[in-house]
This record gives sequence, C-alpha cells and structure tokens, in this order.
Amino acid sequence: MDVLLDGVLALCLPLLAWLVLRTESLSQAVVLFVAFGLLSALGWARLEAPDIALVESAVGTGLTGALLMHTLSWTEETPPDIRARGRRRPWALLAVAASTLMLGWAVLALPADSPGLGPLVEARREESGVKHPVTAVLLNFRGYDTLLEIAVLLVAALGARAVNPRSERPTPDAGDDPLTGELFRMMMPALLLVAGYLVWVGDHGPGGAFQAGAILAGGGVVALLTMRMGPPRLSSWQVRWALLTGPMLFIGVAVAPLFTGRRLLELPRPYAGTLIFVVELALTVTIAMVLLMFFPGTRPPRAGAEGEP
Amino acid sequence: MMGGTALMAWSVALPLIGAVLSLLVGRAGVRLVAGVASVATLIASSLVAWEVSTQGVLRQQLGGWGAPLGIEWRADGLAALMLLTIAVVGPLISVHALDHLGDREDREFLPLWLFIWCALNALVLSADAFNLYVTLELTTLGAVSLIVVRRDLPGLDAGLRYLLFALPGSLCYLLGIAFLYGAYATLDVGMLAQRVQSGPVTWVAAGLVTVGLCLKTPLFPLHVWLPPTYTGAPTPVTALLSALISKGSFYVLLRLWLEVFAPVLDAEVGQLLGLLGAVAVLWGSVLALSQTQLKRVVAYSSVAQIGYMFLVFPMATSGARAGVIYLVVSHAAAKASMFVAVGNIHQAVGITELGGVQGLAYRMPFTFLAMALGGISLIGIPPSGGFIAKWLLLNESIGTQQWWWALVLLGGSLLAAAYVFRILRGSFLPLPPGVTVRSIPLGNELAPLALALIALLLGLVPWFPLDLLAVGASR
Amino acid sequence: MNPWAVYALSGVAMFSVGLVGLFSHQHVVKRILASNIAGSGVLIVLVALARRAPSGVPDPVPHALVLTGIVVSVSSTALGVALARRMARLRADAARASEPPPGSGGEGP
Amino acid sequence: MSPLDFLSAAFLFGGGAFCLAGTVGVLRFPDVYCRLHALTKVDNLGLGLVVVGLALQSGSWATALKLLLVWFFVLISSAFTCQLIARAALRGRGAAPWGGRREP
Repeated sequence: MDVLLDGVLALCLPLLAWLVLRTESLSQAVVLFVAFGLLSALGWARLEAPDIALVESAVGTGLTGALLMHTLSWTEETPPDIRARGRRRPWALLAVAASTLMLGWAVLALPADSPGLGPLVEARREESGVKHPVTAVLLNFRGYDTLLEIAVLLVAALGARAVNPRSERPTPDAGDDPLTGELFRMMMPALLLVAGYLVWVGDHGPGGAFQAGAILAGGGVVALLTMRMGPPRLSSWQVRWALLTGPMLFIGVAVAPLFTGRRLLELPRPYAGTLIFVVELALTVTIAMVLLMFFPGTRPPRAGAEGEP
Repeated sequence: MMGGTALMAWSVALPLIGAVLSLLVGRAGVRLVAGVASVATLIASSLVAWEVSTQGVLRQQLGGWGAPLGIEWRADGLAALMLLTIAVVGPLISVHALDHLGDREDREFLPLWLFIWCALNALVLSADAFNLYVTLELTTLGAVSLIVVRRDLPGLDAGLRYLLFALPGSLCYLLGIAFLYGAYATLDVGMLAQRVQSGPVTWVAAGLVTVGLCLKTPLFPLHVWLPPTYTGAPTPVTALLSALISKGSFYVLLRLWLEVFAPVLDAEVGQLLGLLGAVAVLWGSVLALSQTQLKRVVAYSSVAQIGYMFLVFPMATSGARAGVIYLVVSHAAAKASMFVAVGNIHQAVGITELGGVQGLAYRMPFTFLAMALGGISLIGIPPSGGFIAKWLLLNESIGTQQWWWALVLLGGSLLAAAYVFRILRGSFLPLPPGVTVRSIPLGNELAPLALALIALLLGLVPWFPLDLLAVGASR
Repeated sequence: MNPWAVYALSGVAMFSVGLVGLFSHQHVVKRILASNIAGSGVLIVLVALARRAPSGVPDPVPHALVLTGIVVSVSSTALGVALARRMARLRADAARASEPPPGSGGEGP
Repeated sequence: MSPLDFLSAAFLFGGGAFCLAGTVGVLRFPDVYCRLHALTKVDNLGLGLVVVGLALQSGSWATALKLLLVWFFVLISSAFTCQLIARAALRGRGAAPWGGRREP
C-alpha cells in the first residue's frame, strides 16, 4: 500500500514542478509553487524527516511563497515575453535528457543499504549533550556549518535590506477593520507558545531554532501585512541587538574554548546541552528578524497601473 | 593558547567577529571596528603561514569530533599561501573602496567585505565537502550584496545576473557532494581520497562538481555572466570579484580534482578541461582586444587568465600545481591593481572609453605605473610573478610531453601584451585640450601601486612562496 | 520495498526540470522559482539517501545538511526577489520619468 | 476490524467526501466569493472529520489533543486568510460579486 502513495507522490513532484514553470501567468506559477512546496513537505514526512518537513512548510513554502506573491504586486503581472515555454532548442533538450538519465543511472548505482554516518552519530549522541540526533549533528558535531549559515542569513538580510531603503516604509492607513485586529490578537499568543515549545522540544524531538524562528517570522509577516508593524530597520538599535545577540552568543561559545587550549566550537561535555539551548533561543530571535527583514513595507500605488508597458 | 591550530581558528573567527560588531556599532564606529578586525586577521593569517612553513601541515578537528562525524581543517602550503594573498590583497582593495564608494555605502561595504573575508578563509582551510558548499554560498551572497551596494540599475542587473548563474553552480556542486556522500558515507576530503573508486557514481559526481564550479569560476563556455557583471558592478567590487572571490571556487575545484578525482578518472577528462582553458585564453584575449570600454577589456582579460589556470588539470604534477597557484596569486595582485587603477581613472576623468585614457600618464603617474606593472605580470614578462608561474607551467608542459599547452601559454602571452599595450598606448600621448582631470587623493593612487608591487615582488622573491607551496604537496 | 530510490529519482527529475527552467526563461521571478525547484530536487535526493539505513532509523547527517541547504536557498531566493523588486521599481520610475518609450525593455536580465 | 476502526473509517471517508466536494466547488463556482465559501467552509469540515477519524485511531489522548489543536489552528488561519482575500478582491481589484443570473 505504501508503495502506491510513495510512487504517486514521487511522480507528482516533478510533474508539478514542470507545471509551475509552464504556466504563463506569474501569480498562478507562484500559487502552484506553494502547492509544490507543500507536496515536497509531504515527501519529507514520508521520508521520516519531520524537522525538514516543518522547516520546508514554514520557510520554504510559507515565507518564500508569501515573499514571491508580495513581489509580484511590484513587478509587472504578465511577463513581457509570453513564451512561457521558453526558448525551444532541440539539442539542449536532448543533452538535458541524456544527463538526467545519467543522474538516474548514478542514483541506481548507489549502494542500496549503506547506513551512512547514522550508527556513528548514534554511538556518540550522549556526548553531544542533546538527545535528538539531528540537533546533535546540527549544533554540536557540525556546529561550524550552522555558524557559517547564520553568517549567510545575516549577509542576505544585509543585502536585501540595503536594496529596500527608507522610501518604502508603509504608511498604515486608518481603514483596517477590527476583524483582522481581533484574529491577530488571538493568534499571536498561540504563535509565541508554539515557537517557544519548538525551541524547547528541539532538545529531544524534531524542532529547533529554524522551525521556531520561521513560525515567529510568520506571525511577524501577518503583523506586517495588516500594517500593525513596520518592517524592521537596521538603523534602530533594538532591531540590531535582536538581530545580532544570537550570532554574538554563538561566536562567543565557539571561540571560548580557544582560550583554554581546546579547539574551536568544542563545547564542554557537562553543560553542552544548556549551552546549545541558550544559543538556539537567541538564534530563534535572529532567524525571525532576518526572515522579517526580507519583507519590504507594503507596496506603493501599483507601479505599472497607468497602462504603461 | 596561541598554537598553530588556534591561529587557524582566529583567522576565521576574527573577520566574523569584526563583521558582526561593525554591524552592531552602526554608522559611528564601522571604520574603526573594521580596521582593527582587518589588522588582527592579517596578523593571524601571516602567523598561520609562518607556522605552516616551519611546522608543516596543520590539522584541527572542529568541536573535538573525528573526521567522518565532525568537520576538519587542513592547512597545507597551498592554503597558507592563499590565506596570505587574501589577507594582503583584500584590505588594499577595501582601502581604495572606502574613498571610491559614497559614505553611506561604506557602512554596507565593510561588514560585507569582512563576511566575505571570513568565508574565504574558512573555504581555504576547510577539508569538508559540505562545509565548502556553505562557504561558497556565503561568498556568493556576500558578492551579490556587494555588487548592488550602489543601488543603481546596472549594479542591480549585474548582481541579479551573477546570482542567477551562481545558484545553479552551487546546486550542481551540492548534488555532486550528495552522490559522493551516498556512495562513500563521508564528507571529509581526505577520507574521500582514500575511499573513492572508479564507477558510475564517481564519474557523475566528478562531472557535477566540475560543471558547478566551472559555472562559478567561470570557465569558458559558462563564462557569459562575467563581462556584464564585472562592468555593471562598482569597480572596487569588481576588483574583489576578479582577484579573490572567483579564485575561491577554482581553489575548491583544484583541491577536489587533484586530491580526490584525478587518480580515479582517466586522463582524457583532464585534457578536456585543458582544452576548454586553452579556448578560454584565446577567446578572452581576442575579445579583450576588440573592446572599447576600459573595464570590459580588463574583464575579458580575466576570462583569459582563468583559462590559463585550467591548464593544470591535463598535467597534474606538483610542478604544475605550484605553477598554477603562483599564477592564481600573482593574477590576484595584478588584476586587482588594474581594476583599482581603472577605478581611479573613472573617478578622475569620468570617462570609461579606452580613448579617454589619452594623456593621463603625466597627471596620474602612480595609477599608470601600477597599470603597467600589473600588465607586465599578466603578460608574464620576466621580473613579475606571472613570469614565474608561466615558466613553471612551460616546464611542466615540456616535461610531460604535452607541448601544445606551451603554445597556448606563449600565444596567450602575446595577445595579453597586445591588449595591455593598447590600454597604455593612449596614456603617453599629449593631453587633449578641454579634458579636466580631477585630482584624486594620494592614498587612492598608492593602493594600485602597492598591489602591482606585490605582483612584482612575487617575481623577484619567489623562493619563500615556492617553499611554502611545497609543504604538504601530495605528489 | 524501501522507497528511497523512488524519491531519489524524482529528486533528480526535479533538479533537471529546475535547471531547464532556469536557463530557458527570461522573467526573473520564473528563474527564481526554477532555482528553488532545482534546490528542492537536490535536497530530496539527500534525504532519500538518509532513508536507506536498513535499521529503519534514518541517518541524521543528511537531515542536518538539508536544513542548512533550505536556509541557504531561502536566503538566496529572498536576496534575488529583493533585487528583482528594486529593479522593477527603478524601471517603472525610469519609464514614468522619461515619456514612456513604446515597448520599453523586457523584464529579465 | 473493531467497531472503533469502523467508526474512524466512516469519519475518514466522510472527511474525504467533503474535501472532494470543496475542491469541486472551488473549480465550479463562478466568482471569488463563492469559491472562498467552498474553500473555507467545506474543506475545514472535511479536515475536522479526518482529524476526528485519526484521533480515534491514535490510541493516546495526547496525540488526539494535538490533532484537534491542528484543526483549531487551521480554522483560525483559514478564517483569517479568507477575510483578507475577500477584502483584497473587493477593494483591491473591485471584483463584483456574481449577480445570480444563470448563463443561458
């Protein structure tokens, strides 16, 4: 029975992907892309990767979809070149088909049951200070990757922020109705609770800073869209401190062992767990702030509305 | 506390701390914090180079975990020399950038440059395949954010074009790594080198990694994004792109190819890469000759110089490796000095056409001296680093009976001489009337000269870098 | 039957669809969508590899790699979108400033 | 198949049927507002039935409670989005509600 579900899902994903790129209308393409993201989140769940299903649906689909839809209201609606099918070059398609077959052949040539590094992680999980293996790998065994990845987030936030200067602050018009206010007020406490739970559960179950940060950012985006909050600006010190406490704490924890002759990122065994939890808590705020910074203010009066091409 | 391995950690942590703190202090202390962090990182990098030259290859297991589980650093001579290059060439370019960009832009330029510096140092030291992916992505996003720092239309177009070509490159590389992990259950480059055997998975993984990194370096057929991006970006950012950032992906390809893939794949694939490099040399040089914009000439010469670097793959001997690394280092210094000089010319005269250079040699002597010395190193005329590099490559191509690469080297040098002379020819003619030359600060003129002198120094004092390169050379 | 091979093949197919889409479309948002799809394809291959363990407990290392991969791809997508948005505004302002030339330049790079 | 399984299977089938009805509604209805009705009301009820069916099978009260929590959050967010979409359609694009005439 499972084979049918997996087979259908594995078949639908590339087809939906092809459909996303085939549709001519952009908003339809973005909506299909969100559907594709949710379907791939289902795929992660089927592959027993709950952490990734959480992050994919919250960040990869939710926020990216919202960001793309938000951008569409700025860029022209219909793409100037209507050839949605793109340039048709037969030899290019032949080359791509051949290389896809080669990739497929390589996949089938992979050893079918090598457990990878699973048993090794299992053996040394107790030393990492956390019980959930993915968090152990993410923040202790390969914590250096996560440190650089936080730098990637900061750079992207800086780049996106620098490109949307002051002129796009939203002017909260008075006319928003009470319903969204009420719903928003009801939803926010639940959201904070879920985010807090996710960070805490990251210690022994699927969860962690990325998932919690994504959910906080989701709440923030709703606040942004209903004009309750302007986009975070790098010039206000609160935003800077909220953004940078996480990275500074993480760098501090990474560099401290160097002073006592140990190696970079070597967390002391007894309180590695608490250190990881504190760093994850601070990183949650950082990730939420970065994901919020990707959103500009509400868009100005429609750019191409007056019939200009 | 200050052992060799700890210094490696500091050479990566210091620019990261500098970047985060300069973001935190905001407008007031950005230059101070960035300056202190730069000096500290320069010291750390040079100490690491010194430790490597005296004690040999340094290793560090991050977080105290062993190779397959954790991430390992490995600093051999090649890594140490690259650390030094980044630590010397980078700050010189950023000093020039501070005056070239407006005051508001330097608040974004400095933190981004420190992030890129941290990423390059991390990339050079890392011996873990996935960690190389993360450092490549950090460098790419930092470069894109730098390209658009001026927020003008050409800059945005250049940044978007670079991003949309670099992304598929990283994805191809990541899929190649996924296959390697799938087959050999390790991400550590050293362990991969021991475990890898010839087979469909290895061929496909090698192909993906090579295509991905050739897209980012970029090598000839995949280089279409380079000229528009280099001309659209602000000049100091182009200097950083051509001198350091494009070297990052080449360094990863070199390390993976020479240590992991070369013994397993047959020689024909190396010949193919060499052939593409040769075509890149000819294509880049011919196009550089036909350009009218000053910046495009230097951009196409980058395409040609990258072509030279790919000549190492057909003759995978330690001599060729030393030669190509020497070319990378001297090209970094020479190309940076030329782009910075072009920035000075643009600032002084405001014209970007080749003709606009007429008669400027007398008014901007240091800039044109730097342009000339940089050109000498690009061509490979004796006293410069470029000459040593091409000499080593010539030796290897004769030594391994592959004489055709020698032809490519000589032909390319001839063409390089042509387009460098074409730039300098106009500058010695008398100044045309009516051209007002704004005087640019002395600091701005000395930056390209310092870079050009480094390229020259590499030619005059080659034994220290060459001995450093010999440390940890595999064959 | 362990379904990892099916997902890995579908991941490879998505990677190819994404790359074809990236290089054959002009509009910026379409190309960003294509690069996201190619990214998801690579990540599904990685997680499918993790699922091969016979003991049933999936290998956590690729899961951590994919978490990092998703965050990196979201960051690059957000940066690309911000650039596209800014270019659209600048082009609209330029088009509005000069009297709109007939059929002003296309959107893509 | 114990009676509990029968009951949960019935709930699951009911939920599936409602979801199908909701999707057909979204495809068939003439304008935005009718489609929003189909989407938010019918699909949520379908989801409710599915959640109850799963809760019966889940065996532990904690999972059952979590499933109900999922349903509760979907109810809130779908009400929220439906309101936003309707407002955007009415004010933004000025989509007039369907006049009720049956096409010839």
